[in-house]
Amino acid sequence: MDYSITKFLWTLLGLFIVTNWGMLMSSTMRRIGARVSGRIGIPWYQPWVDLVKLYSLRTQLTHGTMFYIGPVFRLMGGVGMFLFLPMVFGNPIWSNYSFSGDLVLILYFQFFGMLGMALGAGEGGQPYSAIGISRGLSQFTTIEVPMTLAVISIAIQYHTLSISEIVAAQQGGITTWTLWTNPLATAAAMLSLLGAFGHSPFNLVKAPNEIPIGPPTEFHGTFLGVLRTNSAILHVAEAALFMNLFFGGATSWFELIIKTFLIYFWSVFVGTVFPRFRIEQSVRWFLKVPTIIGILAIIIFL
Amino acid sequence: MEYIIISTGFALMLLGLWGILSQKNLIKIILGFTIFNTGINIVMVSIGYVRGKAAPILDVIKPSEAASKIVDPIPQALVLTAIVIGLGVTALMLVYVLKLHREKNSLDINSFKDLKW
Amino acid sequence: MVGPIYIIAVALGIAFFMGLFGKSLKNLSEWAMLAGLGFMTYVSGQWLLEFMSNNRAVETIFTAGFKPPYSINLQMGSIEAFFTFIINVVGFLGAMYLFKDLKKTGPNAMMVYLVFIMSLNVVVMTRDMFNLFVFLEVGSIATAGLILLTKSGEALQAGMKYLIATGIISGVLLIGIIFAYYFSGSLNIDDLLAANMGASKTTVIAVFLIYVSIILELKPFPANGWGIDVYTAANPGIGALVSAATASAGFYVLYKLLPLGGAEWLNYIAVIGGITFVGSNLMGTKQDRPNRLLGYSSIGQIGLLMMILGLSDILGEKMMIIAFGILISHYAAKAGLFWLSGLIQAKDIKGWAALRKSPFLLFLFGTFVFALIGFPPFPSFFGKWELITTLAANGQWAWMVTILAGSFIEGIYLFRWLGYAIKLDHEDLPDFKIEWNKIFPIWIMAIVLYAVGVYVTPMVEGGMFINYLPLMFVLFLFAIDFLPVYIKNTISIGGIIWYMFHIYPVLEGDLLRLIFAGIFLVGGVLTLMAGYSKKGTRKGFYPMAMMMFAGLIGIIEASTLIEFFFSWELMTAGSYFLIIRGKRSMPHGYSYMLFSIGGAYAILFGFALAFASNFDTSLAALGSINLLPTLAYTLLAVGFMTKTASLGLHIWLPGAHGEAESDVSPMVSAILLKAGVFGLMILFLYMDRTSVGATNLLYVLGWVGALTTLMGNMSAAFQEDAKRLLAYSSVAQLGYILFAISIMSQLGWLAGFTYTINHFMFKAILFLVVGGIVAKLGTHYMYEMGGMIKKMPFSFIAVLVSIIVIGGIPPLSGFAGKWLFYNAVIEKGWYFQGAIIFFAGIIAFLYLFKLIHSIFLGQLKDNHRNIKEISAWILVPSYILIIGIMIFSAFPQYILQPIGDMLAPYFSTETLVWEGTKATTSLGYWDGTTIMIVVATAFLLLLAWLLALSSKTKKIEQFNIVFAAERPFRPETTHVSYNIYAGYKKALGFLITPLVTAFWESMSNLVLEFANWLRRIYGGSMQNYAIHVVLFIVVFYLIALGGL
Amino acid sequence: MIKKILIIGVLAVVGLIFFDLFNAYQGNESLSKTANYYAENGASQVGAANLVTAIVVTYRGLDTLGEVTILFLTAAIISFILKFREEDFMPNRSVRVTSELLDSAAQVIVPVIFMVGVYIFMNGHLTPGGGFQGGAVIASGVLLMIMANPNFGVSHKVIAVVESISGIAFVLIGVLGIVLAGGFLDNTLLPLGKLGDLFSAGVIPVIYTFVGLKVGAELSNIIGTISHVQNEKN
Amino acid sequence: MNKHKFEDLDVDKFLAPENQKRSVIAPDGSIVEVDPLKDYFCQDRPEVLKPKNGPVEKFLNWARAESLWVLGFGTGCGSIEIPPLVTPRFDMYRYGVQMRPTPRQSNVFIISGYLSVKTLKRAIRSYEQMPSPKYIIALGSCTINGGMYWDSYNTINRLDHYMPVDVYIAGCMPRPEALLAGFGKLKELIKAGKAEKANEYAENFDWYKANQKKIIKDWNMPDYNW
Repeated sequence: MDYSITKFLWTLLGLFIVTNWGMLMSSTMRRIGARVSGRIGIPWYQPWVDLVKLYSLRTQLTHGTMFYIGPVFRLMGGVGMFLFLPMVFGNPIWSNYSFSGDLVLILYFQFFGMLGMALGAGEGGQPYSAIGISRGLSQFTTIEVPMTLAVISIAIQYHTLSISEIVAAQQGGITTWTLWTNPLATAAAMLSLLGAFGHSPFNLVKAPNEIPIGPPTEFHGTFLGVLRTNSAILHVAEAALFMNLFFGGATSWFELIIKTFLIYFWSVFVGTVFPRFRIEQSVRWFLKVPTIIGILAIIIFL
Repeated sequence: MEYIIISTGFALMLLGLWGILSQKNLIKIILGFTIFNTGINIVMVSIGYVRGKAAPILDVIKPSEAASKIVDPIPQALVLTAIVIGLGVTALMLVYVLKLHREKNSLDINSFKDLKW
Repeated sequence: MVGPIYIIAVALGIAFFMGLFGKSLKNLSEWAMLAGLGFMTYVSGQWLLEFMSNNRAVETIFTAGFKPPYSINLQMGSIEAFFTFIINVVGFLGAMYLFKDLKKTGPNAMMVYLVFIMSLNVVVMTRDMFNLFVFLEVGSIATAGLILLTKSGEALQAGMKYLIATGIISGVLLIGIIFAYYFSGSLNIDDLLAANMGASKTTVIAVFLIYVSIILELKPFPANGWGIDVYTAANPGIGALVSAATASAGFYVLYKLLPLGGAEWLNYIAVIGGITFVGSNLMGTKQDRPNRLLGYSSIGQIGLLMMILGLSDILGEKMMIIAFGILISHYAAKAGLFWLSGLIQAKDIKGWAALRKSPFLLFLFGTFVFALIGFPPFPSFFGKWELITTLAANGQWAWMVTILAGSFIEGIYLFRWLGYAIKLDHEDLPDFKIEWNKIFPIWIMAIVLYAVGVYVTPMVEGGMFINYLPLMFVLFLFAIDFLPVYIKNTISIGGIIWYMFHIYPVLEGDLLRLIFAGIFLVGGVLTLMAGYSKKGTRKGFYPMAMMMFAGLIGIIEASTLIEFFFSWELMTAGSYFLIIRGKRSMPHGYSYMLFSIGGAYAILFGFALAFASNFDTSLAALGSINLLPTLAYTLLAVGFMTKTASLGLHIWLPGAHGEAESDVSPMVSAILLKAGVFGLMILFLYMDRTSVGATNLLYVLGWVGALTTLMGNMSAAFQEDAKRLLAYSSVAQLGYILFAISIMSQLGWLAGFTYTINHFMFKAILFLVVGGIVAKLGTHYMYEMGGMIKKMPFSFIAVLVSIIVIGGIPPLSGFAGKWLFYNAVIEKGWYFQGAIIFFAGIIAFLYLFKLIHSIFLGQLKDNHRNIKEISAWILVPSYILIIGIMIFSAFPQYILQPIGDMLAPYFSTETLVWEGTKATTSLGYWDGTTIMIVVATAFLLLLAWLLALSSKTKKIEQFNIVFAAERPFRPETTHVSYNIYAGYKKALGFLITPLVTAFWESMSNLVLEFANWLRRIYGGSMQNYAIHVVLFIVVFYLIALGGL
Repeated sequence: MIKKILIIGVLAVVGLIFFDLFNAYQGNESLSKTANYYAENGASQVGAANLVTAIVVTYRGLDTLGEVTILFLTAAIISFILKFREEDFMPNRSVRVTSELLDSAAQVIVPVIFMVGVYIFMNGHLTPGGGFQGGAVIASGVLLMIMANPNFGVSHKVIAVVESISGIAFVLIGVLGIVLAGGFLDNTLLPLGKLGDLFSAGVIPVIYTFVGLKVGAELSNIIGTISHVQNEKN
Repeated sequence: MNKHKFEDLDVDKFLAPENQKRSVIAPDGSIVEVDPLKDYFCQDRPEVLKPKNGPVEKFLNWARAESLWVLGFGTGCGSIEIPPLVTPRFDMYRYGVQMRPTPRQSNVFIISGYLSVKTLKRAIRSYEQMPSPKYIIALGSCTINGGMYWDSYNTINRLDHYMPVDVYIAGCMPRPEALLAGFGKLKELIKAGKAEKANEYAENFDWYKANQKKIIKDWNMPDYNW
């Protein structure tokens, strides 16, 4: 239990790296997506420019306290997930504050951000936000089913819920990754990941032209900037979680960057190929294929 | 002898019951009761009969030999009471019928079905 | 000592004397009658006292100067003294009650009345068979006359029916008597009993005839149409006599003649009694006329008593106390109810809503109903307890089921009736006069019930431990019910706090009980504090609330089975009255009561099995059940689960909690439900969990818990009513707890405790605050609220904290439960149940968002623009609880570590290890304090960052939103709340098809339709009733003697 | 029709019960234990030549009291039942015309009937008969009077007094039995006398006299009350 | 610019029913008077938001120019020319231009062609809801002088009487290439710090408002839409 300043500063550095890598990753992905449709796409530095612009807008409107604090909650969700997640295996500096909780903590810390988003958007009184949140929550409940099954499966497999120990168990070559030792759990979780990243076909939550961008409709300027920062952190953190659970973790930042990129790419890849689901379709879908795979992942251990 | 009497009693009881259970006219039902009660009384009396003995009145019979000469007085005493009770019940029933008749102007037992369920 | 014979002499003397009064002295006759009845009461009472105080021999009264069997003799023993006394008391009170009716009809009616009571006395006392017959006839004829005190066509018809039926019955009895005489040579009952006529094939016919006619006099189902009509049509005062006095006398006659035929006849009597008890009560379920309903109930109770007599060889010496308890309850309650009915004179039980005009009469009505069902502290409670336990001790399962089923059916209509009286919306309540001569007897009967209840308590095994102290407090609150709220509230809170200090030393060292006592008592104080926000006197609230708390604390304190059950029932009664205080809560209170009674009977059955296993009355007996242990565990679990509202037994809860008053909802939801949890915990701790039955049961309960949670959370997500949403949330939370403790490991139980404590705190907050808002806004529907964050910021924070806890979001204490859950589930290997639980846990976010969004966020409505924050008296307890949550969240080890240590001995392995603030299991680790610090620090830094970046923000109004280049129209149409999860419903709504409700509805329809079909036998034709009587004889004959 | 068959079936089984009883009945060769006691001791203990009377009035005196009570009850009930709408029909009575023959015969026979009645209850302890029988005979005289003269009103007042006094006397005698002799309704209150005499058998003749009066009065009362409504206009 | 006198119109006559004053009954029985236009909308006027000084503002302006978020609101027939911009042939993303669905997140408003009076109202509302700094590109001749609709009873002729325009793109219709050129021009203006039309709008708010109200006869909204 290290509460020292140095630990704090190292963590801040880690956060900085993760944020920037998250932004770079997102612009890269968009460039890749543009290439697929024959375009050039945004410049690689576009996310930073957007962020500077958003933080520098002159008008800041607020609907109330929760509208203000909501984005902070949201950002806390991403930052918290980073804080409680060991990023680079074998290096206590980059394990952040993961000593205070295990996998369960990470799973439940996601809700912190969701709650903030929901409250902030709700305070805005914008009907589209509420609709978007209701969709998001609906979809999220079922996304978590295969994820939970996969987590249970891994916990049975490694008999631990500690992420560090799970990573440790996967050391020793590519064949010891959960991907190979427990392919069903990996499959269930990776399908669930599609929903978690919210790319097509599971992006009805933000359906830009039906309910203008969904929950963050009212958010602008600094608030939107905070949300964008968060999504950069969150994407990396989430990909890092999957990396730790299924893909042998990372022993260096480089490995982390490669692996998180590929994991993120998986969702972008699916997103470019498939059209959008309606909410009840996605709810049903998650309870069918991924859930059955997840159940099988447990049954093999019974 | 006593078998015939007791059978008569039972037969009357059955007859009375038949009247009670099947007749539609209230007066006839009361008659059924009277017959039923008569049957009971006959059965009771015949129960007390001892073959070849006399009535339990000690005018001719000496008290000392009474035990071997008389029939059983107890059923007779009981019948006396039973008759009176029967009388009381019959009288009450008749008055009831009187009132019932005044209520609906009918003696048909099936016209008094106001209370049910 | 005045000889019992003077009862006859004085009664007849006065009756005959009345003829002499003539017109001038006519007014004297009613006083003469009362004097006569008073004298009779005095004589029998004096004998009763004599027998109670001195252990003296039975007094025999000889007539005509000869000894039996040659002359008629009477007997006055303790039992006769008791029966004559109760007959004379109800006779005296009944005369008071009927004073005006009798006076109007004249001295003749009074003579009849006097002779009627006298005849019942003789019926009880006589030891001569024929004399019994004569005085039964006197009674019958007198009844036929008294029926006509009501001058109506219906009464005439009923009387005629009565005459016809009794005519046949008396004929049969007469034949039986004469043949009994023929076979035995004597008319003396003692001789007849000694003659052993049942033994011989030829003589048994006399026994049969006597039994069948005495049984028929007791109006067995279904040959009792004539009797019911009498109850229906006669003056309720007469109904009271027939029900209380005649039935008691008839019961005693049957008791007297019980040895006549020998043991094998007992079975027939028991079966007939059982059929009557169940059948008659079943008929009652479809009945609307109060008097007729009472008739059915009376006959049912007599059936129960008959059954007890029939089971006397099984019950042994316990029979006395059982029969006494049930008889006296029936006697007093039925007399009281009939008298009440006479006061109100409603043709329909809905008309009893008029009773509301007089709270005292309503109180009496409630007393009688609860006494009939067998709630404590009434004698029938002890009677039923002894009955069931003794039957269990003898393995009489079928009888136990019959008794409990019949009692349950009785509860169905009695509580419906009570509900109508208390809550029914009735257009024009009929007016009724309150006459003191009519009220006084009713009061006496109610006092009798309470007094006898307390009196018999120590006679029951284990009963002497029952603590009446809290009940005295309830009584005291009744006495001061007229005072304003704040005084009573202060007294109540003071009482609870005093009890805390009183009970702490008792429970010290027993952490399990201490935790629940804390929840009950601290919760009580906090929820009562909200009561300061109410105005007026709030009549009836405090006694009932205190009764509930008395019951709750009694459960904690209980060391014996009967104490536990006593308190359990007390709590049920108190909470019932609390729940039905809500405006529209009656139907839900009714179903709450039915489920509670059903559950209580299941518990009773289970306790009886526990007791019977090794005749141990202490709670520890649950640990060594060897009679049908699986059934016992199941029944107990089901019984407790009616309170925790698990799947299948939950349908009462949403309505009951949703419609209750704003400060009652937290009481019943946050506190009361924990009683069921406590019961389950006690059961699980004691029971032999290694047995196959228990293992299977736990497995099933695990699934039930998981599915309850899923169903509860999903139903909550689709609710539009704020309080119902919370109620469904309670169902789900209790499902978690059930699941957790079914795991039966240290981790599972820790999770269960965490959930218990958390649910107590957050549900109290939510129900207090949301209840306050609902009351303030005047609507239950969330879509009619909105934007309250600006008006009620403190409420918002309270709700926000609560939903963070419910959601299990770190860093608050809800996460502790989730973490323990994961560990426990994986350790146990209940993966799929666990997955369902976690799935359900995420569904919780749906309703949590809906709750906080719909009420506090979104659009403020026109009519709520001037709303102010809810009362501080609601916020203060809420914030105290929030402090509690914060402490629990930041320092979980101080609470969970001791609990873990306490649980360790019960479970083989200690799986949770604490190092300072960090908890470790074989699977994972968790450090609540660190998480709290990290999250708080990071959050504050981020907030500071945002504040630094956007220092100049402009506050805008609620319609300043982007709206596709338009503007919003009205707040109502802009607030998104109604059916917000439409898509989800489309996909998964089928999961909450109300199958359970449909099941219970079809069950109740089945019962009602069956009753409706069955009651067609009561077609109203007097001749058919006569046929029924004969048919009954015939069937009984064929079964008993015909070899059928 | 089905109902008739059902009734016949039911009665057939009732017949079966009776057949059982019939089978159980073997006739008597000797007196039962109790009857034997009465036969042996009745004369000496009670002093009544009519053993049935002895049983009815002394050994089973309480039954008789009950019996009297039943008649009393019936009379009381009938009078209050029929009284309660008296005003409805009293003014409209239409009187039936009686026959000359009946009227004349009644005047002759009624005193005789009354005398026979009195004789029967006075001698109840000696010959067949007794208070009930005598009372019934007296009532039949009253019935005759009513039939002969429809306007003959039975005086309720007189009847009530007779009824009450005789009833009270019965009870008082019973109570005196407790005070002075062995128990309620003890016969030996008065000397037993010589078997077969008119003034013998202790209080039996006294009781039977009161019973006779009472029964006569009560039955007359019933008849009289019913006759009130007899001619009621429909 | 000459300021037109604001004619006080009888506003209430045009108010939609839902915007008229009403009184409702509160749960406690008291009566609540609601004036929707006053109670539900912020009444404040726009303020002039001064740019920061020196290189900071220069850097920020560069960022703003490189990150142009266009409001997805096609006001007239010219909006048919916008969708091609996201196709591979034109690909506006490479210039940092992106579409946003909500005015709160947009900086650039393309008035694409003629503007009917009815749409003008919506256009003003959307423009006012955009956070400052914000820019207007007027597309096509109709926005300059009415174009072929110059004598229509229902279209406006000169857009800059009603909203401040940064860049005009002439033509009927201008091709997407012209639009890209317009974006280029706008970028230049922003980088040069000359695209401060939002402040100009705030400064001359009364004038703009009077113009707007003159042509929109049924003015039934607050003066400034936050």
